[in-house]
Amino acid sequence: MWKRFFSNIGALIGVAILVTVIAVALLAPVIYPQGPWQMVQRPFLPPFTVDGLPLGTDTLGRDVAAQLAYGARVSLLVGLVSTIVALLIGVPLGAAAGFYGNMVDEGAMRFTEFFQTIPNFALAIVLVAIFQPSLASITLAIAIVSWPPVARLVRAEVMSVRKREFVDAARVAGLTPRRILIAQVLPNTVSPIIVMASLMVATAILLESSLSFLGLGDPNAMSWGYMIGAARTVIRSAWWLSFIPGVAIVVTVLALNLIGEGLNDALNPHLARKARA
Amino acid sequence: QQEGGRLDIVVQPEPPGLMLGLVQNGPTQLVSGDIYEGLLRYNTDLEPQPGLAESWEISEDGLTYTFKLHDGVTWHDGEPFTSADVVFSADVFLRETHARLRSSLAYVDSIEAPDDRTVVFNLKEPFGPFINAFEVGTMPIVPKHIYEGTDYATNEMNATPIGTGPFKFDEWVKGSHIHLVKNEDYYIDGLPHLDEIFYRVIPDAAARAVAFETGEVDVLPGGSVENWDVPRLTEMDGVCSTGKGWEFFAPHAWMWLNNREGPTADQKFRQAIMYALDREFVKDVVWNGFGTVATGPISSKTNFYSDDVTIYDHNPEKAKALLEEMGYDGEPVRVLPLPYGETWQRWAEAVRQNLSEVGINVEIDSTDVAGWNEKTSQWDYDMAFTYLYQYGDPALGVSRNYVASQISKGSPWNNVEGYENPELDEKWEAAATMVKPEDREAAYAEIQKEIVDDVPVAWLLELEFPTIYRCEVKNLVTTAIGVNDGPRDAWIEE
Amino acid sequence: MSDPVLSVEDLTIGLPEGADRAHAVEDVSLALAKGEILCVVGESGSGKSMTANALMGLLPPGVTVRTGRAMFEGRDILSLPEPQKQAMRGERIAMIFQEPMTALNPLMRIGEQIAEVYAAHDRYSTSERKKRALDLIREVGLPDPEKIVRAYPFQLSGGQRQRAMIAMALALEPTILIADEPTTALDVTTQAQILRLILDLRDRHGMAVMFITHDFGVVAEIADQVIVMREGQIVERGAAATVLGAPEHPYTRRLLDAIPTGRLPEARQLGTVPALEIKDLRKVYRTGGGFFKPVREVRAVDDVSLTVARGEVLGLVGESGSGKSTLGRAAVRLITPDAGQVLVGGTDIAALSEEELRKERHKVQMVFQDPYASLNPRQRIIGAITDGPITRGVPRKEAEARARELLEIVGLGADAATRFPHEFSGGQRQRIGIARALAMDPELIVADEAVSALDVSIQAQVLDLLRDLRQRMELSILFITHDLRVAAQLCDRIAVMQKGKLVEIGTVHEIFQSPQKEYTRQLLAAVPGAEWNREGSLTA
Amino acid sequence: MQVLTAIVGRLVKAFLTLLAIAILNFFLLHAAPGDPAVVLAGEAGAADEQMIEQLRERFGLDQPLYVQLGKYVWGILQFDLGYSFRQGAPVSELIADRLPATLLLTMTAFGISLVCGIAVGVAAAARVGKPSDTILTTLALLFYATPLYWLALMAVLVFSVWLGWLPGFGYETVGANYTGLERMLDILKHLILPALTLGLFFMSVYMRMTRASMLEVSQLDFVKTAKAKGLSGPAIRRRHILRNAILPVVTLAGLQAGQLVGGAVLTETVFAWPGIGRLMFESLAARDYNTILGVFIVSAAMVIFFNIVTDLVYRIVDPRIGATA
Ligand SMILES: Nc1ncnc2c1ncn2[C@@H]1O[C@H](COP(=O)(O)OP(=O)(O)OP(=O)(O)O)[C@@H](O)[C@H]1O
Ligand SMILES: Nc1ncnc2c1ncn2[C@@H]1O[C@H](COP(=O)(O)OP(=O)(O)OP(=O)(O)O)[C@@H](O)[C@H]1O
Ligand SMILES: [Mg+2]
Ligand SMILES: [Mg+2]
Repeated sequence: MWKRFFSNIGALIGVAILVTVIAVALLAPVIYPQGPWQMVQRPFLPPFTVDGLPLGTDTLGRDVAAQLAYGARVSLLVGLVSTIVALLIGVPLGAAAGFYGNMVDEGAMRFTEFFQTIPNFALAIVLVAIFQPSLASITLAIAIVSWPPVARLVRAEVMSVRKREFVDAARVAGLTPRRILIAQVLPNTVSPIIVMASLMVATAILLESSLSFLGLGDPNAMSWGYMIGAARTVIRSAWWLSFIPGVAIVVTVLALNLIGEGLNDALNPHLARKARA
Repeated sequence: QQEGGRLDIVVQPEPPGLMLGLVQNGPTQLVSGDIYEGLLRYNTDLEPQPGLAESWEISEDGLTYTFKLHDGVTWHDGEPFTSADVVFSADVFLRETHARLRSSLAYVDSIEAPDDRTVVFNLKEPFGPFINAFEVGTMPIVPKHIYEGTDYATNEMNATPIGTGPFKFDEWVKGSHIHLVKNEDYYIDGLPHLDEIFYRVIPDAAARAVAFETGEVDVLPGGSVENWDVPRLTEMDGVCSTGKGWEFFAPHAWMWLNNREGPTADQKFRQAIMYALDREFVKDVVWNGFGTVATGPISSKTNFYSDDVTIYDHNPEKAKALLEEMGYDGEPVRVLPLPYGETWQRWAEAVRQNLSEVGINVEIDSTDVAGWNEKTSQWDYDMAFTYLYQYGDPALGVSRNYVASQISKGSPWNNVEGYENPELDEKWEAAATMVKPEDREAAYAEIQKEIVDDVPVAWLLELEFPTIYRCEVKNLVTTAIGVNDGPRDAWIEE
Repeated sequence: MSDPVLSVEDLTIGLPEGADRAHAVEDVSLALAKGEILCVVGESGSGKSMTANALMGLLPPGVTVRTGRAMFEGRDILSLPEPQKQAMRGERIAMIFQEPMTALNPLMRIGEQIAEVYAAHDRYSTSERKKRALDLIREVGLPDPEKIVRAYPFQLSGGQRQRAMIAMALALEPTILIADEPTTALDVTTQAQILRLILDLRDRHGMAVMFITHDFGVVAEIADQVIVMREGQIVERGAAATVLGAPEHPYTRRLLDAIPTGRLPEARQLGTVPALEIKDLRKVYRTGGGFFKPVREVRAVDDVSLTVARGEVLGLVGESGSGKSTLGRAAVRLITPDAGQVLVGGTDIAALSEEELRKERHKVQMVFQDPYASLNPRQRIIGAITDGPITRGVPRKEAEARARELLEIVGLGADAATRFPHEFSGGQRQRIGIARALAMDPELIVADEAVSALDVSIQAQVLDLLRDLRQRMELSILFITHDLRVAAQLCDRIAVMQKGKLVEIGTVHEIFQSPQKEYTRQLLAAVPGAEWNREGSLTA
Repeated sequence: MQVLTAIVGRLVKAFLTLLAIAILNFFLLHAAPGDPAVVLAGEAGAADEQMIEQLRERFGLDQPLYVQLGKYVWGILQFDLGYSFRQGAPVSELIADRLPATLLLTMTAFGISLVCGIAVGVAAAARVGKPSDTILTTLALLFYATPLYWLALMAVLVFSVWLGWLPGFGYETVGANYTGLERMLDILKHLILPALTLGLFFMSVYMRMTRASMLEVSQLDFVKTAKAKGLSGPAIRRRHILRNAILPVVTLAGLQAGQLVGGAVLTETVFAWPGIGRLMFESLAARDYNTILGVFIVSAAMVIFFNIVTDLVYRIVDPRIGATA
């Protein structure tokens, strides 16, 4: 599986980009100990004009490169944590629905459908506005709007795995349903979940930046969306201020998508079966 | 002077309603200032000019104000306008709906209409600033024949406002624009010059700038684009700008400092803040050079301003010393920015940076408009940005923020910081009721000198919102409320 | 022999890198004469399908013809440019596939799909095409042609779909018909009908047929010529009678030996202690009932009573959908019956609660049909075998020791314990499944089509193992199969089911030699290549 | 008869869902800090307690929460979305004013993205592995990864500021008083940029889905049957693969309609498009409860409508559904 993953050029590029972004995020406090908010120079310096400020300065004369590095922390953190939270909601719900069926399924699916009926970005806006923007509330809001597809996917996977004969075998062996679900069924659904999770991180990063753009970001956390939102008003005079973080988002999301597709190819049972036959 | 033409003006945000007697927020005043009129208008030196009243007289004792109304004025629906409308508006309608006017009306004993064209206000005691209370946003005259005896808030006519002004309401396409057309029967011959006005709703500041650049709109009233865009736009060919037209409001920005609890309850801490802040930097960078660093509670554009006060320059050392002196233990303070766009956000970030440089731990509290209102009015903040209008006179727009009688939970426009100084309270009260301007001048100078040392709030800037417009548009800003009632006299040069 | 219409010479088909071998087929040569049926037999993966696909020009991506020619109507069809191959397909050479369920486009009416063959080759007007499609449907013996033309595939049974496929293949009266396991997915009765249809059509149209199968019964039924393939090579060829009667190559012999023949084993003495008693069992499935569908009821098991004695192997046979699996699953309580009792050693497990049931579970175990699906791909073998005993309270050490011992018994060796399922072949996996069942010390094993998915040679090994275990452990087995020959090999008694009802039950000899019911007789007659009575196997 | 019960059942379910959404959001909104009366009073530039009390009374905010909820739900049951005190108009009127714009925008974007997405997806699948496929999929990935609002900003910058080809904001030329065809063309001109930016993201989603689905379907057995019949590649793609591959795409597209409606908030903001997304966002800051709830209900209804439509399409295209086997 890993062999196939790493023979995929797209996936390799994705991993390389992501590793770079993660490294920058982790090293941000080392490279820029003064933080992203420090005003260091004249405002509106274009990139590559002043030594030591490769990406120039923003509207208040803060180092854009430092902002970008710290922004990576927030974007990745929000993306990751919200995905984990979404999985924590979606996986158990979908698994229970798919495994126990009947009333449980009915209830869980109605609940999921309900959340899918509310336009998700609008719901995220309301949630963040209500809980007041902070990293925690943004992450939670993103998680709340992004779990339904997880639940649906897990449900479908569990339903198909549940029909496989080894599940019957486990029942005949006298295992309790809960143990069958956890030890036998769920491990067989991880591949599609992993693929979906990698794409969800990407979507979450986009969502965070969109919220931030609308002014619903955490004012104490530097994020890429914040940078674009802040630079939007000067897009005419300093377009690069929104362009640079925009590219950062595009590249990171692209990397995550490439990885997701690579994983999909590597884990896809369809292709795997073909190779086995 | 040329007749005709159309003017496109940005209005932001979209007004909640156009019935000026019910809603007095900025966008409503901008649009409805053309539909409704007050008894008086004010020039940029805040001197009263004829409005619906063609002349007026104040008795020697300052207790009787007599207005002679214009002849031949009609409402937009054709009904004649009379003194009864004025009495109804001031005494009945606005008393119920207009909080700001209500505090001025408290000085009024009675309002009479001896004849169709005369209105007399009788005051209980002299009230110096009363002559400033007849501006259209403060006392809009509303039609008695439409509102008398109805539920004002739900009257159907609110959707199609009827005034006496130079322009008539035509159409409101929600989310897009409001269309006003020339009032052909306007009582001043030759006015207005323009045929129609479109107030354009464009929610995004950058889009507003683009709209101006591409010629979609002709006028950007103060504050409609972010400050960073102002120099770029004004440098374009054929574009003019003016800082005038805000004298009546004289927007004054400061941070509420919670005088009740936390480090901000300590006068030394508050003074330290004043020294820590680099207000010149903010003016130059965040506000792009617009505005003036405030020296105290009264704007230099307002009557009775005095600069004979302690000047707080940017002096981090002094700030640190003061903090040392008070024994500041690093307790974090929260800053609540004003949720009015990027400029204010940047300002809060600059403040956080300034304060952290002198060792104050700052966290920015984030919130939207409703949250900001809630937090300030419920006193749930340490430091909170705001800016308020001065309405031409300290007694109207300044004292309310510093006197103890104005401490009351639930409103973000009174003495929110919780400053209590009984001695000064008396001086404010006395200054308001003096008849002679020279006396008031002296009284206010004394007040300013004293209060600035106390730093009840952290005064920041006298804001300047330049109005940007195409140079073909003439005579647009001639009054103290600028574009709000400017289109009456404006004309376009081909 | 007349001139061959098709002659393949030294065909070698290369597989992409990473496949299990370099060539799918190597140096294959064969000839096909007009009106002749050539059967290609061999185990799974021996290259049968690849040969056929190469002739059609339908090799999957990555798989290429390396060398060789295939002369047909004076041209080498392997090296034709794609447009000409396309023109040839369907018109000169037609093909039908194994899976009738998926080989038709689910969104297109049957008539359209048949008429499409004409459209593809620009024949006839639209209305003419329709008429001809209708004729074809009639010719392949589909009932109610006017209705079938307008039907969608899902409205047809498997056999009907396969007929529709054949109709398509016949549309342009091709010279050659290639049939890649066209009956494997069908039950015996339907299979017999389809084979008869193909023979019939061959006679009427004089097509040459290349028939791919792994079932020697089918070969015996229809073949003129036979080719036996193994790992991409032809190991034996010749006339059907010769190859079946006197095989030369050891592989062919092995294959033929492994075939469960009609020969019946000697009857054994049976005990009378019942291991499993089923009384008046009933299970009704209700499906549908959505907004747009009425509720559909299927009486899968309808008041069936039977007994399996200690040490007995009871075969349960019947065509697809007759309720065999349902009965078997009810016996292990994977299904809760609607009525009736399932007595195992005297306890009615049908009436137990979930909790109580788990304690009794071990008494009845099951061996599942699909050796791939019945093992958790992410669990080591040892875990699969010990899960049950450990849940029952057997200490882990003990359970693992026993598991190793059982792996030895089923002939895998104790070191298989730590491997994952994908590291085993199908037959080996089925042994693991048996070891897993045995680990629970059951009184009865339900084997639901436990050997159906296996190649004949492997099938024989597993059957041997079961026979051996029956002797050694005094196991009772409920052996479910649709393959009567397999049933004849292993079982003591046979129960025949039809549409949920028990039609007939009796000893193997009674059932096979003097079936009482018409349905049983039909079933027996439909088995390809079966000659129960003529072989006189009673005494064998 | 059965179809009728089915439709009635769906409608009842939809109505219950909407009710639940209204109730949930009612509580969410009321849990939020902020008071519409204070906001409204505040915008007047001054307020006193008397005024705020008056406003609260007028808004019904002085009553206990459950009474407010009861009143609201009672209204909903009578298809009454309540009154916006802030805007001084019935919510249904406010929404009706804005809905056409949103519908126009989202439907156009949906149409463009679905049609183009499927077309490009089919084209890419037909050239799988070739450079043109790589280019198309990379482009789609790029659009997928680009934040919507950023794309919108850049589009305005390039096409309306620098090039001056298209209007950068608004719904129509204000005050031009166009009628008939002229007006339609004018609106169309304004529609291009917002619909494209909103559509591009979803187009890339549908394109990727179509491509994957096409490739999956092309593995299915019946495709081999079609080849064996002698059909040409394009004919197989058109008649067999596409028809089967498009179903899951349409279903997913229907499910994703919610995102489309949500995405409109950003597009409407950047392009000053007078739709309900902006109405919601602006009302949110003012805690104009009834308006926000109304927008939520209406947009959820749109999502349900989208779902029902795709469901119907599915039923029409796929004979297996709805038939009794
Ligand atoms: N698409 C493919 N890619 C790579 N190798 C393949 C592919 N299809 C089949 N093979 C390999 O080609 C060889 C021959 O396969 P083929 O399908 O011809 O076998 P078969 O005799 O038809 O078996 P079965 O009875 O299972 O259908 C096998 O080794 C198989 O693994
Ligand atoms: N879960 C289910 N839901 C609805 N109907 C079912 C279900 N399982 C089986 N059936 C139906 O019950 C009948 C009996 O099915 P069963 O699986 O017992 O047959 P079988 O004899 O084992 O057939 P096969 O040889 O094909 O395995 C069939 O008509 C089948 O369609
Ligand atoms: Mg094959
Ligand atoms: Mg079965």
